[in-house]
Amino acid sequence: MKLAYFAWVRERIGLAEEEVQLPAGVETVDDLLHWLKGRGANYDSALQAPEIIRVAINQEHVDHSEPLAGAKEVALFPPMTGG
Amino acid sequence: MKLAYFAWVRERIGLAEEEVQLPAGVETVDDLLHWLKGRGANYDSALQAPEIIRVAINQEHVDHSEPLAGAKEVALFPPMTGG
Amino acid sequence: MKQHPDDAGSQGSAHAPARPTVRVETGRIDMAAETARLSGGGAVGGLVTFSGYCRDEGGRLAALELEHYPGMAEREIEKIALEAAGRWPLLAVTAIHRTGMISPGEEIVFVACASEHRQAAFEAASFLMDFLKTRAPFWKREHLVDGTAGGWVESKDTDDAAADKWHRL
Amino acid sequence: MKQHPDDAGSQGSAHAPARPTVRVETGRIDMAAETARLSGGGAVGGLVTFSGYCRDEGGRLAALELEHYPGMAEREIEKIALEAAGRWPLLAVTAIHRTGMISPGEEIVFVACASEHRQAAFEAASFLMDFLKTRAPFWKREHLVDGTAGGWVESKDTDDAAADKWHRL
Repeated sequence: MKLAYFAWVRERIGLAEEEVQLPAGVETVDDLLHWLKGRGANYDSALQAPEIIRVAINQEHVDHSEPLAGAKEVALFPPMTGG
Repeated sequence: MKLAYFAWVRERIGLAEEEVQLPAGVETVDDLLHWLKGRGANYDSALQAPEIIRVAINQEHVDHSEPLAGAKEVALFPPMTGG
Repeated sequence: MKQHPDDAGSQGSAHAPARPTVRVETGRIDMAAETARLSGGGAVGGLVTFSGYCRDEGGRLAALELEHYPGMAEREIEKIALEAAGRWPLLAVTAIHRTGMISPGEEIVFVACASEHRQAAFEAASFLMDFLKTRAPFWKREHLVDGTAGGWVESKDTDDAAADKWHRL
Repeated sequence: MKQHPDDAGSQGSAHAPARPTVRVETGRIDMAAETARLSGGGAVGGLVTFSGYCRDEGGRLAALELEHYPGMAEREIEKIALEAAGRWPLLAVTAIHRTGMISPGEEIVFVACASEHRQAAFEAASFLMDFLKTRAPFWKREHLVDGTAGGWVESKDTDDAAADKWHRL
């Protein structure tokens, strides 16, 4: 599965995107955020407050309860500030 | 006193403006409208429904109850349709 | 009793009101130039413009002829623009109204409101149009494609209602 | 649960929705050309535009850098524009968002809504901006005049509130 990061999430993690293999038990967006948070100090810094992270699966906004089944690209980013 | 007419009020009366001497007893806008209405068929046609005529004294919108005292220019016109 | 746009009420903001640009003219309005002038400087965050056009009414209309009350028309628009600049924190406000013969597809009126934030600019531009429609002394008459002068356009109750709603805010 | 702009509700109007013009680009937006394209023809009675500008924040700011999520950004704006075209009888709708480095005084975003009557154009343009701010994946970071990269601009609760109000209409 491809993960894409934007704005300060990208900066803190230090990557724009990466391919990951999800371990068993990581089934929802919420599971993914908590699993990522444990992968190192950079991830922990980006995901200090997972509840504020916005997530898109296959370029569609989703809630944190959304299952990851069928996800090819999962994007993590801060609340939007365009316009 | 100068009277100025616009749009279909002007067309029906057949004048863009005129100078008038008010007879005694014509003290308010309402008095003026009813006095004018009796001056001929063209005035009667323009002022068939005096209540819908908009009036400005010295280029300020006024109600029909407004006294004419101090009026140099009184304008009569239909409801506005600009914009 | 004299009626003023002030009847619409004031929210009593403390800022110095923007000095309005108000014109009544016969020629085309250069909307790009008007817009560029308002957005200059680094203080403006949002600019809302409204342009009102002459419709062809399904091909029936050859032109609209706009009559106005010279002097009063400019003063009424200026009053409405000042009222808007008093109610909302505008950095700039422009209102231009054309007169004379106007062909379908051409602009009749242009208003623009610049502010630090978008909400004020949207509301002020909408307010300006609602009051301009009901208080500025302009009248439209139709000229038809068959060569006849059509009738004078009738005022709409919906325009009065649109202006009235600002009294209740 | 998937979230859609449709959540904002539809008033179920029967007209064929206007096909939106949506672009994300780095260069300046030619607002005069965009406006001219929308107002052509004799059906448009009113055109409302909104332009959002880079402020200088009292001289502190050298530039804003706009990052976006390519692909998703265009699709989200298109969805919002289609939603607006479904809720209001729009004859044309355009939404253009810039990315990259933007200097104070330059435009960041431009939306325009053309309709037969003004109220629909005003409401649709305001709706478009409220949803664009909260749903289109763009992020601003500041670059300061002292040469440092400032922080990422924080999202505003007032923007969420502005978008939420359309759910209640």
